Amino acid sequence: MSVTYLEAIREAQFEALRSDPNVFVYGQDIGQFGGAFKATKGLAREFPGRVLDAPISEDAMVGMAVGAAVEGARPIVEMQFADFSSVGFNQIVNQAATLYWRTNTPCPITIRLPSGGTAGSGPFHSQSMESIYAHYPGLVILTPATVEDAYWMLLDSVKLDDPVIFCEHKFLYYHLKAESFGEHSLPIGKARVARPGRHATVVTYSAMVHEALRAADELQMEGYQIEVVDLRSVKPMDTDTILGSVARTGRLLVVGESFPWGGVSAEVISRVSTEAFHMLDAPPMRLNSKDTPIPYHPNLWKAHRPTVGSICDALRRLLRF
Amino acid sequence: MSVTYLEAIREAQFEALRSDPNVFVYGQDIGQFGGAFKATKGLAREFPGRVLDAPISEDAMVGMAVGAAVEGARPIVEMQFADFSSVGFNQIVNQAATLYWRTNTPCPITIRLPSGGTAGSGPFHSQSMESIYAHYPGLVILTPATVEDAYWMLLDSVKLDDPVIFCEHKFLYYHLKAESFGEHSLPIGKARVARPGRHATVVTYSAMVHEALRAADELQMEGYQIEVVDLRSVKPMDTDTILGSVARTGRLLVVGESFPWGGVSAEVISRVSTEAFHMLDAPPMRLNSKDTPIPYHPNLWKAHRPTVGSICDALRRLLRF
Amino acid sequence: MTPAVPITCTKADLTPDFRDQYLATYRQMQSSRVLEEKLGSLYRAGGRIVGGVYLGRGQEAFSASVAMQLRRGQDVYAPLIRDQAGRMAFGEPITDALRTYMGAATGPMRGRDGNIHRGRPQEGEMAMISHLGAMVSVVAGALFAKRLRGTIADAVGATSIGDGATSTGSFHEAINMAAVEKLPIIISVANNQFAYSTSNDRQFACEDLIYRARGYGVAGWKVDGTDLAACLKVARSAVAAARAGGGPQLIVGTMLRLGGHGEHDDAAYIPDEVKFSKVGQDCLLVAEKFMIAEGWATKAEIDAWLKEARATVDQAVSLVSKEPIPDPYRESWQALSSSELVESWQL
Amino acid sequence: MTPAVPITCTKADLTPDFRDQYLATYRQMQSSRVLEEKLGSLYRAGGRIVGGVYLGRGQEAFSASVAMQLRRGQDVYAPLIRDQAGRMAFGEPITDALRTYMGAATGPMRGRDGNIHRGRPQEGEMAMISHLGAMVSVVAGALFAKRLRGTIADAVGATSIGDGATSTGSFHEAINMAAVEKLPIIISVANNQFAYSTSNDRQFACEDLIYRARGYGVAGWKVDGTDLAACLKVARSAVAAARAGGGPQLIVGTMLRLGGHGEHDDAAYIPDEVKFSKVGQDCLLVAEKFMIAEGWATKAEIDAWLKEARATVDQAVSLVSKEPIPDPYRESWQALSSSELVESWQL
Ligand SMILES: Cc1ncc(C[n+]2csc(CCOP(=O)(O)OP(=O)(O)O)c2C)c(N)n1
Ligand SMILES: Cc1ncc(C[n+]2csc(CCOP(=O)(O)OP(=O)(O)O)c2C)c(N)n1
Ligand SMILES: [Mg+2]
Ligand SMILES: [Mg+2]
Repeated sequence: MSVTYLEAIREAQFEALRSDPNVFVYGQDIGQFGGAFKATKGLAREFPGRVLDAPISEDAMVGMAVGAAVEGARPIVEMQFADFSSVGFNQIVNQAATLYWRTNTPCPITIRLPSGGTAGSGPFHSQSMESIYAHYPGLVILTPATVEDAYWMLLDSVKLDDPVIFCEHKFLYYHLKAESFGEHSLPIGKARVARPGRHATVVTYSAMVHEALRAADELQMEGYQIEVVDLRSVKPMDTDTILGSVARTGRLLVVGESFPWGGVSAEVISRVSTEAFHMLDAPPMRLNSKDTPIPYHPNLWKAHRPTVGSICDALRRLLRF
Repeated sequence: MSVTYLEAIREAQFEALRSDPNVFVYGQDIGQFGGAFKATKGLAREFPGRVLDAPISEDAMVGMAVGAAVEGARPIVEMQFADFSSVGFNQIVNQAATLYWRTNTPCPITIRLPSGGTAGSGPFHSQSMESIYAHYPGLVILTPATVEDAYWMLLDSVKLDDPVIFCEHKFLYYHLKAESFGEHSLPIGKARVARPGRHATVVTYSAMVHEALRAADELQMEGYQIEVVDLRSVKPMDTDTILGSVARTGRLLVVGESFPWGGVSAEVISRVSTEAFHMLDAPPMRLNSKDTPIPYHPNLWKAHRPTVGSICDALRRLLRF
Repeated sequence: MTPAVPITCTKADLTPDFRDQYLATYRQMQSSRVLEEKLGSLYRAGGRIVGGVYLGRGQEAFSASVAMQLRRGQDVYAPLIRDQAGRMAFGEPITDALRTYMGAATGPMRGRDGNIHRGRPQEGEMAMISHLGAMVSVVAGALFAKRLRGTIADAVGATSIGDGATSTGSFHEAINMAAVEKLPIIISVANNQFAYSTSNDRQFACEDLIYRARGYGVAGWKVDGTDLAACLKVARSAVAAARAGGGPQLIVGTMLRLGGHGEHDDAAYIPDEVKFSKVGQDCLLVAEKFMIAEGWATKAEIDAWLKEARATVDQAVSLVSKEPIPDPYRESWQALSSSELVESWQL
Repeated sequence: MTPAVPITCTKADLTPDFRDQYLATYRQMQSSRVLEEKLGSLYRAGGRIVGGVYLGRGQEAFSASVAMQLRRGQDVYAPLIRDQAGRMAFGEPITDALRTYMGAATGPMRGRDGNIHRGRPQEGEMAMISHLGAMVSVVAGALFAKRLRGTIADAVGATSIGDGATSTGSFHEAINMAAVEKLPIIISVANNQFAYSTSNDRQFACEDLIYRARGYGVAGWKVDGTDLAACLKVARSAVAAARAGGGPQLIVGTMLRLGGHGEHDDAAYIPDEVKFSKVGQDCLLVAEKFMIAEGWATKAEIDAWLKEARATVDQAVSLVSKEPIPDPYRESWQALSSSELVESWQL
């Protein structure tokens, strides 16, 4: 038996609904239909009145969740695609994110963003928005890369008294499998050394963790041991674990799937450069998507985002330095 | 006689309207009333039917501008405050920013964002959103710091065949004065060495340029010559000028008024660390606002943003290294 | 079809119970006016008020009428920019307003946010964000949660919005969603003819905003917002309908704000014809005339209430004036309630 | 008040001119159906289509009727997800659809965007973004610019939107703005009863979306979207009204999409009662019956047109199949039209 990343997300919601009557799920087509990706399949039947179809109103969906949270509920909002959260952007960054700071009222909402690229999805069904939300104070931004993290981090999100932007990667939904959900190990906010190594560190997150691991496999054949750090949470960011890894390897490549200007990779490099400059034996490097919208055709899409190949190339340059 | 930063913005719009019949200005209360800050004072009378009051509909305002641009117009959209552009966010990053790339159709629109903090304005009338918009491909993000730049860069924006997010700083509106608008010197995309120096470089933009210059004055009395680079345009970012300055000084502090996670300062540090690592004689540093919403009370506000004092402190640490 | 004729009071409406509420509401309106006049003069004097001042003069009857129907501790209220009178009617202490305007560390916003953005969400009073339209869905969500958690009983939620803010997508999405969920929400549209300087004709093209009600499938009530009796009648009916399961209630009231958008604004853009028309009447004067005509109060009584209100406000001002302002060194500078997730290193 | 009874055709409407347009429209509908069936089968066969396929089966009459009134080169059109028939009626070549669906480098989107997101803005056909509701203001803006620049003459703009997308704030802001500006825009709401799996009762609470018209102060037209004659009559009147300066026109048509949201979806959520009700009729079959009954065409003629349409589509498919797909090494990877501002170093 095995479970997928998508099943982890479904099961975590099941468990959250089961264990806390204050939890409800709100999103387009998530009721009887089970959601565009089936992440809520069967939940509406099992929890009548608590898994509800929303109108196509992302702004109101988020505002509604905030109001419900004030009244003691713990809503989970599903955006049909991360890209459409742009319409709920204002309620996320100005309503949800400021509530606690302004009024001392906790805002325990979880917004699920089906994120990232898949072949043939194009500019509006492929975006990674973690860097946008992480810029604002008051939000927790999670980017699970494994089945286990998808499960436990979603459960943790619902329990957290702060707004969580839960960036689940669509590319991992069906492909990524595990034997079980495993144990609840790392708390929110901690990064994980996904693979130990000593010649260079790749800091990455979400689907790119798997590309980086494969790149590390490939570099191993060339005699290099690459350490891969899975951020898990891009805000807060576990600087200690990153610095610990760079201290071991002296070399840093940051890989992200989102747009290249600013964002997670710039933040990681800034932290390392400002805090651990002297640990670096070579200039740090970063690899992101190209600076255009995300292309539709698979040929272009593969060239737009980092891949095993481009990560290997970058690592070779980094190691050669 | 002298002109203010705000007058520069008004005059640039006057000149744009005068010289090109395809230019129009659209925004809340900008007609007869002349705008919340009076940046369009008198223009409605001088250009009948071309300076129009918009309903409180930021999403439609931007969408409207894009459609008009497709038809050959060159709209200027005024957001009443940068903060309210969050409601037009989707049309900016997904409609305007992708139009050219998707369809080969240029999108010459200018969106004016009255940006940045002023005492007593609080969390929703003080934001700096340049880092948010710069993350997306397809937008040009300008952050004028001087009266001259406010004038010439706004004129350049309107002439540019791409969408420009024009971040004008409210703090400079009335305070900042110059003898005249000067000459049109630097093109869009070029940074400016606002003050030459040799012990350390401060890279900054917008209102913080003036804080940095004052900090440089103060450090001068301590025997240090601080170079101040005014980015002018945060996207594209003039990496060459930044690297040139760091090559001279070997030390880098980046100062920005916006939130600390990611954004302009992280982008500058990433570029310098990855491209000019060996030019750095000390770890680079950055200074931004604190990671909370922007406070209302002046006491808190002054502690939230970088100031001459905190820039001087940071520089002293940087120089001591 | 929802009538575009405003609902008015007849003699039959003027029961003793109605009269008692009328008088109580009037006193809230009067207190609100007194407080706002004080805020205005503190602003003009300079030095004590932080930032701008946004007043609800002229909108007291419309604002307070709905809030008078609410039960603090059960109902939800999300006042907007012109709702000082409604806030008072809902039980917001004068000190909350003063502390927020003066940026006192003791106030509900602790100097972090100001003026009209105050509230106590955990006590059912939402603290508005500036982005217009954004609070409607928040109220809907609170009501939804009450229903989900079985704590709704006959609770309602109320919020208001200006003529200008009806143009926001946020307003549209929220009222539509509330209608789908059939939530007991009262949305009061205060059509004061202007959004900042922008008049209705640049804001919408329908003959009357009340026609929006049918488009959303919600009940609509049109009222003269300068007429306290009519406002009270409508508010009582609309709130009762919501409590009884009638779903969202859209009330559209017409009036003028008797002042600028904020105290920095002289409202020169409001033409005299409008100022001196019926829509520009002062609801307090209308109410005073009415009370006297009905024999519900004498001029002397009204004056005595005014004196009392002034004394209360003066006392509160002198209290708050002595209170501490925020100390940046004691600020926690933490935007998350989960302290363990606040990054300890310098962000 | 706008009537909730749909507008229908009477004998008097069936002028020779009307008949000619009816036949021409039918042929566009038929071609659209043929193309979409081909797209569906290419999708199921796998390998040639990139990404998903989103079809307008069942909505051809409603879609094409409006687009038939438009003049390419003058008017503006922003088709949405179910507007294959309208696109054809507006003059979009079959190859634009195929090249976009197959991601060909030769198509208008050059493999950068796909399926229904295609368009040629500079020729008056907007290329939709996915975010529902977002195109309405774009059309309004194009019309505004035409008026500003003096190139409007009697040009109009048309766009469509689903029942689901009426819930977006973007739609609301745009229609309201267009009404304020009194722009000649035709907004067709295709109420196909579902938004993906979500039925009308979870989307809005009004009896009929047509009641929204009055709330915006625009003209409203209700029509049975499966009845080509009625659709044409309404489209002709509404477009004429817009051309004549009547401002925005809101047309609400009812129908069902005869298939899934996309070809990946079996639409099992649509109950049989709905499928086999009047709203679920196939507008092509309704039109065929009508043409034959009116003696406007024979079965044999219709079959001949079908054959012709199939041949055209097959030819286009075999043409496009041989065309190059995009080459990432030849891509310019530049999101700005101002090349001098594209950062040359590796971003
Ligand atoms: C989304 C958004 N855009 C712009 C503003 C700036 N703004 C604040 S109040 C106001 C006018 C509001 O008018 P109205 O809704 O009629 O309320 P009134 O002030 O007349 O009571 C505007 C444009 C805002 N707060 N939010
Ligand atoms: C703002 C936004 N939210 C969500 C979606 C995802 N989505 C795409 S189509 C669709 C359903 C649209 O329904 P409707 O408007 O009725 O059009 P129909 O598909 O029935 O023609 C949804 C929810 C989107 N495209 N945009
Ligand atoms: Mg108003
Ligand atoms: Mg639909």
